Amino acid sequence: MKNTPLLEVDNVSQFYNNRRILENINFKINKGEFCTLVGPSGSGKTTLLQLIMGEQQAHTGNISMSGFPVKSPNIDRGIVFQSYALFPHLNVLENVMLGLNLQSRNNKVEHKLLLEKTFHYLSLVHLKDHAYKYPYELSGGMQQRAAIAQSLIIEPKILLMDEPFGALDPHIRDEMQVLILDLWEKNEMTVFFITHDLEEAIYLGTRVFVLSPYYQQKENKKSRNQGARILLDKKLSTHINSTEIKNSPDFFSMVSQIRNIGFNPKKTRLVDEFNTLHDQTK
Amino acid sequence: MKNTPLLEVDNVSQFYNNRRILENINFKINKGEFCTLVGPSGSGKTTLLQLIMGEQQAHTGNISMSGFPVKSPNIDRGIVFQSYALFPHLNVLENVMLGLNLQSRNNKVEHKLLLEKTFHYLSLVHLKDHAYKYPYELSGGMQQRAAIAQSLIIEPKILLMDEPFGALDPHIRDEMQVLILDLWEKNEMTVFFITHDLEEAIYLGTRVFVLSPYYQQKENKKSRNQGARILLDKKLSTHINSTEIKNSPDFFSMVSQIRNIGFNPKKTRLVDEFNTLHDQTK
Amino acid sequence: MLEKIKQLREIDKAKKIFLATIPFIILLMLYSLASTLRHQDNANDKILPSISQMADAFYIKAFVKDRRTDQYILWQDTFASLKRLAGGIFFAAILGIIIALHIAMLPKLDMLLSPFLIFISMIPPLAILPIIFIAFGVNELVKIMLITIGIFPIITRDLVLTIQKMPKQLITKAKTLGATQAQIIYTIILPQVTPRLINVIRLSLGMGWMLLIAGEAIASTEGLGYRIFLVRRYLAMDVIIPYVFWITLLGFLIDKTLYWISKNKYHWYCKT
Amino acid sequence: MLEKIKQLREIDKAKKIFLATIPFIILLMLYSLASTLRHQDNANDKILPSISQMADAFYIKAFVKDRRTDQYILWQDTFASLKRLAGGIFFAAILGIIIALHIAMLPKLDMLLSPFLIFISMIPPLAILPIIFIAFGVNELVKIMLITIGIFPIITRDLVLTIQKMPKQLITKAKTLGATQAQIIYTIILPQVTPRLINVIRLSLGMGWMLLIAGEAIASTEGLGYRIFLVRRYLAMDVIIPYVFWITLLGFLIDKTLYWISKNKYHWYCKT
Amino acid sequence: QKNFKIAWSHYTGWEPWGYMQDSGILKKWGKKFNINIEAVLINDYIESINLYTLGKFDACTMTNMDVLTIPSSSGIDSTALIIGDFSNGNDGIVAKTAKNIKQLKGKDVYLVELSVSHYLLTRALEQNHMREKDLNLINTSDADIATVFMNSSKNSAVVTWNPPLQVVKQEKGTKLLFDSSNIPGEIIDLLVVNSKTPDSFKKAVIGAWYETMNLLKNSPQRNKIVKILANQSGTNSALFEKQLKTTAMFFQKNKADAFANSTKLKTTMRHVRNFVFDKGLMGNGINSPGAIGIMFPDKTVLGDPLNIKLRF
Ligand SMILES: Nc1ncnc2c1ncn2[C@@H]1O[C@H](COP(=O)(O)OP(=O)(O)OP(=O)(O)O)[C@@H](O)[C@H]1O
Ligand SMILES: Nc1ncnc2c1ncn2[C@@H]1O[C@H](COP(=O)(O)OP(=O)(O)OP(=O)(O)O)[C@@H](O)[C@H]1O
Ligand SMILES: [Mg+2]
Ligand SMILES: [Mg+2]
Repeated sequence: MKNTPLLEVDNVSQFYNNRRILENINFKINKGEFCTLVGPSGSGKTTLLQLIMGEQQAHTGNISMSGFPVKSPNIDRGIVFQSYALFPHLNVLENVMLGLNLQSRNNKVEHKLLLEKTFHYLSLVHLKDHAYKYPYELSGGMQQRAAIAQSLIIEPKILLMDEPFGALDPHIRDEMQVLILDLWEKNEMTVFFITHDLEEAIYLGTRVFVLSPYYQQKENKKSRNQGARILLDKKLSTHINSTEIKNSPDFFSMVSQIRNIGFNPKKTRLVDEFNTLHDQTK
Repeated sequence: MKNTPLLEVDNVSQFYNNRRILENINFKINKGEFCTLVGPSGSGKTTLLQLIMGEQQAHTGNISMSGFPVKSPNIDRGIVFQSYALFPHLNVLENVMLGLNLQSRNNKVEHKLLLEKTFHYLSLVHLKDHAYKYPYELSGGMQQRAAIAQSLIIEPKILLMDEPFGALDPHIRDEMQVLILDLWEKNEMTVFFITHDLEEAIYLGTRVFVLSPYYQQKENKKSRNQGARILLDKKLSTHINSTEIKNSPDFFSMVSQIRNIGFNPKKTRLVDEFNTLHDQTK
Repeated sequence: MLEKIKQLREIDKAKKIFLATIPFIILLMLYSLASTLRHQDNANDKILPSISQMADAFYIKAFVKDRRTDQYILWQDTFASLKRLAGGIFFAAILGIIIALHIAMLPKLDMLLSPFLIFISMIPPLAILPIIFIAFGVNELVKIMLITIGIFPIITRDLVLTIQKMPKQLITKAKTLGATQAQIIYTIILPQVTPRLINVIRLSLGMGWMLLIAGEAIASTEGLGYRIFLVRRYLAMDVIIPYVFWITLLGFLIDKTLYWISKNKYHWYCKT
Repeated sequence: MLEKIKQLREIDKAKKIFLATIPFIILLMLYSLASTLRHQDNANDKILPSISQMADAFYIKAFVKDRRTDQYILWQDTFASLKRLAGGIFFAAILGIIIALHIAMLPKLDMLLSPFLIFISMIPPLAILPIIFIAFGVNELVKIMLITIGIFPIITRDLVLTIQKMPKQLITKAKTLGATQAQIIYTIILPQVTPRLINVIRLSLGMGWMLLIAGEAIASTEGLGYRIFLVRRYLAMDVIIPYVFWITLLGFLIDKTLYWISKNKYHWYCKT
Repeated sequence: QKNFKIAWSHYTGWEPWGYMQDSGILKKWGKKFNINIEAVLINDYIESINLYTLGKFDACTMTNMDVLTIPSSSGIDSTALIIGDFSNGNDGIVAKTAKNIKQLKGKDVYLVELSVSHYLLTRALEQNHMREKDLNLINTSDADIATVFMNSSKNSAVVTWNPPLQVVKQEKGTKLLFDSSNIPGEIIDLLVVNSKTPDSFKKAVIGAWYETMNLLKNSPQRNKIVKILANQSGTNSALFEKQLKTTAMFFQKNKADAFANSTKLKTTMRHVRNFVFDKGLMGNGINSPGAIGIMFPDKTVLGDPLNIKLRF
């Protein structure tokens, strides 16, 4: 089964009230890839993630995991939401430990081990001192960190993250980036990571997608009801733990290339032109 | 009255369940300043903002606007929340127009003018095409932009913003930064701006505060229940519309100074040392 | 492709209706069975009349003019009862929303009224009828008031809870946008709780019917509750059961109408 | 300084209690006035007995052994009624939460049961007593069941609405954390709706009392409702009013207890 | 005062009030005396008496017992203006298995406690030298009594009046053990008016009532009227006629007057008031059955002559 991609998105389009949001989205992700997705606000990144999760069903096209069509969310795909979505009735410790508890056989020895693991993750996200607080007692950034720990602790096959570091201060953000890269390497995870920070996207990813509605169909002008497409799909070289890379000229040119391709509504590219840029990553 | 500062925070401390969050916060802001506040996640930035808003009452100390103690929120102080807080029962247009409508005398001529003004602001935040959507139909970034327009349109004397650009893509973020600086200059606004992006803080502000719990009281070790203090209060030179500045070496050294002072729990400074750094900005 | 989505929805609807009818059919079958068994035992059984007996009785009430009043009894009763129910619920809703809005917005009023309101809500109105008669007299009003008194505390208290659970930030936001206290109440809070008001009304419809019937059993000369009371003395279940069914059906339709309104007019409500 | 916060809270509490008593005092004064006026008119008036008359009557019921039964009537009645009320509400809550959880989580069950449930909720139970008697007999059970039947549809429907308004993301999150359908229902949804369950129970307590009293009026030998209906035969308002007051007080205390539980055990609920 | 209101509730002997209102007989008689009279149906019997006691009505239909327990003991000076009928089999005791009153010992008996049913039961027990303690009384609401009895345990009995009495008698295997024809003239159905009301009202009401009685006794319209009354009470003519048979109506005023003047009435009222006092129905703080004065047509008074609250 080496040839089956882990995740395959096949010609997917999606509508809200007859308005096309996503149009002919196609890509395959292999095990072990770290894909980052960037795109203008409102382009449909979260929507695409919901389709992959199985929270919504695609109106056309197919999405499959390891060859099987995606149905409802399950343990294969971990998720960190844009809005943090912690369980309000559980404190931080219980929230983070939830995934472990749901699968444990409830004996004392095991419980102690799980508790240890949970505290390990809590300290990774600097929430050890806040273990017994409830979500309503947390600041925005603390909620986000708790949500990250909650998803990481069960080490899912594929981890979907929607702007997970958006509310974090620079220090913790750096630490989180290192943490996620660590786990990715150690556990051979596959990550699908949405961010609005282009530098983060390039720094973290082994592959970057740009999802944007700013393109032209054929030679004509932009059509009225066109959905976002993937305008760039580029392999990147991995560079774990070398924060220095962020200052290299390569890096800067990459950032400005992406901004030009995906984010400027005035500069729209032809789809044809794009198609040649779509790396074949199989 | 030239000598009365617009906003004065005098020796304020705040507690949650006997846990000290803020400790002896002191500062004065004059009319026309653009203050940015940075600090680690969970340090109490949002709490401080709530105190200034009058949403909470400070447990000790006083907060006054133009010499009068702050009571409950009012039209003098505009706000953009960290969680966007749009009115769910109004569409984008109505949300943005709300402030104008609340004060209008409801005649037709005026209504047309207000509508025009609203659409102007909607186009500034790129939501003209989404004017008739309800908040639940918006992406995270779109909600944030609507909330920004909603607060800007009524041109408040002082504008309080809590990580307002956190969910925006880089292109729109740049535009928003320019927009807010424009309005600040044009309307002689005073801005109090919380962000976790240090570069943004330095780029936008005429003055930057660092709020952090990472300091030592006297020579002793960190005390157990110490709240966050303002560890740095620095005037900055203004530099509107010159994005280039972000690449200057001054800028970088400033960023790393702030990171060292406020964000690293391992490097804690003495309070005494800090006190000398507190610029006198009157 | 949009066609396909539509088709799927249609299928869904058909499935929904099909599934929804199943429990009703089961109930009907169970009833028929029980009725048949009882009739085998005692041909004159009055408690579980057969479906056809009930249909006959219902037919007479609905489509044969009454000799005394020269009217179609069922429609006369229905009209009288619906008027009272509507009146009672209307007043309860108005009273409920006004009190709730002000209690929720004015902390002092909250302290003043909330405990009293809880107290009021526990009074079984049927136990203090003489006092209610002193207050409202013996007429149409008292039947309407019985419903109002019974329902408005529930509506009020539920709305207060709803308003208290609204994010505080929205109030702050409104204040910073220059809203006066009155504007906050009427343009910010009121439209946001209206869909919940509709839902509470839906939930208390059952109680409304119950109070209506109780009220009509005490003093009145027409109405669905009056008729049930009247024939109950003769244990005329062949009239009572269709009447109860009819009441239930009316309640069901009112509920569905309210649901439809809330879904269409307040579509944003379900999504947040 | 923390002392100061505490002090402020104490003052707040005192103010709260002071304000809360005002409407009660006004009510009492109004009543005394009306009662005095009626007694000036007719010294033997029974409809609005004076406070001292009621106190006497209440004293006899509470602290003088009854000749016939050799018991303290008030406590006997209270005990009997509270048992029934507790039973009725308990069954309603259990039934309500079980049905609601499954309806809200299983779309097919929703389609199957929801319309039927709405239908059921509109049936005025007092109108179909004969059928209820057939189902449950004439005994303790039927009084409990009357409460259950009246309240559980409200609880169920309210909880379904509550669950449907929960953020879908939480369900998704739970699924990705490996929760089975059962775990979602029992470890994710159930604890989150429990505080709302408490609130709905608080809101339907009034209806519960009403049904209890109605049920005790039908056939019984003790209970608060029994006593009220018994003494109604001779317009003993000097017993009825204190009894209603007592019922209301009990309801108030139950409500406050439930509130206290929800505030302490489910503190996170009010904050979200 | 020009407008007068009469409250009536559903009972065989009182159905004519509805007819008198609908047919205009009341109105006609009111006109004669230059007043307006309206008869209003109050379904709930006790509530109708309460409303009369409250002062919302000037007259009300009730039994000779309930007039003592509610209006008279509430200080409302009331006159039994019309003695419409007495129950002559309209109230009865029906049992499922017991064959006579004696066999009721230890059984569940459903009844509206403190009502005329209770009085009937007490009288039945007296005649059989039994006491209330020998039975297990269960208070039941009047509207549901038939159903309750039919669904109750095998050995139970019920004390009730028509129409539920008719319904339970029809049940298979039940037996009527005792009824009001065993104590004739003791359960009397009255129209009671507030003694303060003017004579014009009293005369008009008497006129209207006996005009109606005349029609009901024997006139070509009788059958039509019975049909209307039956309809109004929620049943058909046949069943209603049956009820009329067990109701001893006074179709003529002189017959009613004779009944009022008889010594039998005094004995009856003594029984009744003792029952009422014994059950504590006169209210708290009244410690003698004679606290309320009852005046008879011959001006003799039973009880306290300074506190006359019921006049025949
Ligand atoms: N429930 C909905 N109903 C209607 N339209 C919706 C709904 N949810 C999203 N949309 C629309 O779909 C588009 C894409 O939304 P989505 O949330 O996927 O954007 P996004 O790329 O995640 O943006 P952001 O970076 O701001 O989070 C937006 O134009 C939005 O208005
Ligand atoms: N309602 C509350 N109850 C108890 N503690 C609270 C409450 N709200 C905030 N806190 C605590 O107060 C501290 C400061 O929170 P605050 O939201 O002000 O932080 P912040 O600086 O805005 O952080 P962020 O950058 O993550 O938004 C945190 O430790 C938080 O746990
Ligand atoms: Mg998004
Ligand atoms: Mg914050």
